[in-house]
Amino acid sequence: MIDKQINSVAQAVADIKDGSTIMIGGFGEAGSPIELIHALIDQGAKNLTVVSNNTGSGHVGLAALINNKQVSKMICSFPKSANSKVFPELYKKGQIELELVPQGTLAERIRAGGAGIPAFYTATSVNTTLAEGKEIREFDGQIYVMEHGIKADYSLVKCKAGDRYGNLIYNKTARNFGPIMCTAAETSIVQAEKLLELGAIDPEHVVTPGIFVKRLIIVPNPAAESQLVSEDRRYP
Amino acid sequence: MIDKQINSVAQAVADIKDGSTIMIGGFGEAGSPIELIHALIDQGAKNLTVVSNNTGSGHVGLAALINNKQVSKMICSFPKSANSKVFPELYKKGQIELELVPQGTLAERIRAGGAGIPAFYTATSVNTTLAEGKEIREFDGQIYVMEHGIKADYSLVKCKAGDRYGNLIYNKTARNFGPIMCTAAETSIVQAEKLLELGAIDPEHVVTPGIFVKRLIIVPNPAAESQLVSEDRRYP
Amino acid sequence: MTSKGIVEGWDRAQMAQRAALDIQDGAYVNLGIGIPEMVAGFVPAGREVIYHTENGLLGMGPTPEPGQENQELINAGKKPVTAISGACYFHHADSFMMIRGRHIDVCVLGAMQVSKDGDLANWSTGAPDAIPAVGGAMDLVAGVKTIYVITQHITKKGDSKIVENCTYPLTGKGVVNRIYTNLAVIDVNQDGLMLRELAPGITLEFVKEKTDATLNIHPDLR
Amino acid sequence: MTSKGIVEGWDRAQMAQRAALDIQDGAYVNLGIGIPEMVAGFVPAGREVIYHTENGLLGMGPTPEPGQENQELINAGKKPVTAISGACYFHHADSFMMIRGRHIDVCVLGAMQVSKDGDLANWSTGAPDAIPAVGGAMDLVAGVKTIYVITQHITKKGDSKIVENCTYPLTGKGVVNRIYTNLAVIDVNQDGLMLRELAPGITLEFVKEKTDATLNIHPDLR
Repeated sequence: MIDKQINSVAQAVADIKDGSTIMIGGFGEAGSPIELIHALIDQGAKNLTVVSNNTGSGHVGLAALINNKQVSKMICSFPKSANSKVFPELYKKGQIELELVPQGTLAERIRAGGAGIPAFYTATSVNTTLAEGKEIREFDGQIYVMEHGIKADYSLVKCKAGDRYGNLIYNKTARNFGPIMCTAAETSIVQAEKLLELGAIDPEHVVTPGIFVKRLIIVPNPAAESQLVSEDRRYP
Repeated sequence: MIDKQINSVAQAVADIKDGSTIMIGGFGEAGSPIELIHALIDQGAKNLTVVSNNTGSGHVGLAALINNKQVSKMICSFPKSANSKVFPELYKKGQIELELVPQGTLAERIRAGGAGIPAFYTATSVNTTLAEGKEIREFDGQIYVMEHGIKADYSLVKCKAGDRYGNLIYNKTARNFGPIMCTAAETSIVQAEKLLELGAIDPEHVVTPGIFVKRLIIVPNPAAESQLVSEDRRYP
Repeated sequence: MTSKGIVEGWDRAQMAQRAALDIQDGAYVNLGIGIPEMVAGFVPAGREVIYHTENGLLGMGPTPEPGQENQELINAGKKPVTAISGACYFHHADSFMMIRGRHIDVCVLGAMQVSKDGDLANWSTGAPDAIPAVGGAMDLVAGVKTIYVITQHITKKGDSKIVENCTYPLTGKGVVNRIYTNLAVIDVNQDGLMLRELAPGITLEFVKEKTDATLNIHPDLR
Repeated sequence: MTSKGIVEGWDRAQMAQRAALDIQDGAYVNLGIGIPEMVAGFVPAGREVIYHTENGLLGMGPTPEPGQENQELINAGKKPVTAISGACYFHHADSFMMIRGRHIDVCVLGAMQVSKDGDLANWSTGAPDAIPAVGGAMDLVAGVKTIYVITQHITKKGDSKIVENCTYPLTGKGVVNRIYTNLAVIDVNQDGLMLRELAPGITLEFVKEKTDATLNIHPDLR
């Protein structure tokens, strides 16, 4: 029998090892799997490479993970946001590495990782400092840069609801990186607000097919990052 | 005001020129836009390069287009099927060119065309005759072949329903190549069985966003290719 | 020497049944056209297996009842199928992400030839007048984690389909993990072919005679 | 010489309004953060425009009423928005297919510098202690068919933002099609910069003085 449900967020992240590459969903707080990230803080794995569009806000969620010195490298497109304090501070001190990737290239590299594409060419970043050191190549008279697919050991993703096969649906623009990150990780770990019966999601409406999901944990009322930040909450 | 509806299949394909590259959706008869193909036969454009997974059945639809000598080259993965007679005959006579592409590579090349990716690497077809003459390259100790994105001048696609913005939904496995072909053509022409009011498709359930659709024609009761073939019908 | 037309060892259903024993609970499986399709019917009770068909369905169910066929719900062989509860539909690029991205656990395919190194030929005779047609075969062997082949051990003409080197054009090089024939179960590993099981009434000598490749014999040969 | 703090020519809203005149009926448009966001409010009546936000929404509507905000329905600037009837959601890879694949008609962006060749610098000062952050800017300028820039003509320090060559790190080379400043509308074409319009009360001489790049003057300069 297939049942991807895990009983606790602690159990869901228990086997993450030091040095792992971890993709973390979300665009700002929308889609950020805050309970899974906090479980990873409790778990304590260190020297992580984190792939995520941003670096978190305040002192909760991804920012707290970074603040806890568990992340040695960030791969992201926009490491500073309105309430982003932790990453900038560590970065200026040279205590965390940054690989800056244009947002669409980041998305495509993740999708390529999940699709078995080791590399592809894009016009994005050609003639900029972000293309330095990368292979440049002409196709049909236009210049492109070669970019590599990214895979991860784990991905932490948040969605609206899922079933025991791991089929997922998302909520509005909180979908963002979740579907592609599920495809690119050896072990994708998803927190959903609700468990649905098998068949409750119309087969035409499934966004992430269950094949891309390894573990599903139900977190019925996830915390809102902006709420925690406005209350100046800290984790742990 | 945005209204992508066209009043007749004839009008929908009227501007297709000789020598165009045309993607035609469908996997066998599922998703095959038979009324649009017949309109293209009436229209008469010649010397076409057609990108489609198969080559049609009997003497209707894509097979009829080929039989009418409008196609000089097929790019496809599986040019022979149970009732496929026209293409094999012309191919053996050397009257039509074939570029044989593995099915997944074909899908990814079309998706790349639509995504602004000029080329990518895949392990599919490495060490086979289909990789001959193509660039071979190693990434992380594994061998890959470089494949190019494909773009088309037009795509002809069938779906279940659409709205005036061109947002589309499909039916079951008839979805197949439709969504990616809409993205890869300069002008995508879609036949839908039903027109829906704007907003009738839940924004979470749209399969092809309207941005990828140029023309929408409502064909309420499309012919079933297998039915026509079993009746030995011919077009024109 | 086998007389033509006489079935030796396992019949088609039995070959499928034997292969089905190796499909694990929870596996995502893609079944090729022909005997491989029959595997689904023989997976032991208590195992839940999800079938993928590359034309855009995960959670393919059995053939529909007569009269219930839907020409827009078909498998990769273009035959009507059903969808189970918990199924999902997707487009071709997403479908082959599952294949190319190594998300499918097992693919069961037919073969024209399999070599001692696990090379597979199953798409073309290479005959100059043949219409070449590859479909998804090359994507499947390149991307799926485990490749099983089900095939008659010898052709209708009496030639071995298990060979030192394939003479037909390859589908993929070094891709096959296990071969189920009417005579035997053979693993492909680093050292070549390893005979694991014999069909009832089939002798080791007979299999060796019918195989145009060196066979290592597993110590626990059954 | 301009006194600091005195608004010259068009104000922010007027710059957005001027740019909005060039957004055609039926266009798919992506608006950057800041003044570009204001363009949506000024598109002339009778034109139906679809707004794309790269975090996964086509058919972005206006800011919600207070109390109606949803933190899972936001724009690329992470501010709450709404979705119009006929909108759709999609993931990031699909969203950037629209951008990279040249499906978006117009993108309106802010700028730190624009060169005579249409090079754009708008993501980094290149200062050694700055946190570099690029977001989707490089994808947008590389993929969108037409790039409009809205920017103050000069910096708060009094430096021209329209330059012969950008000194800040580039977002893209030769990507800008038209520039709307508080002083003028300037096209970028094969021969460099072409002055098309002057803001009310602004003289040609004044614009030339405030521009650190050669300006060609359109015969129909308004």
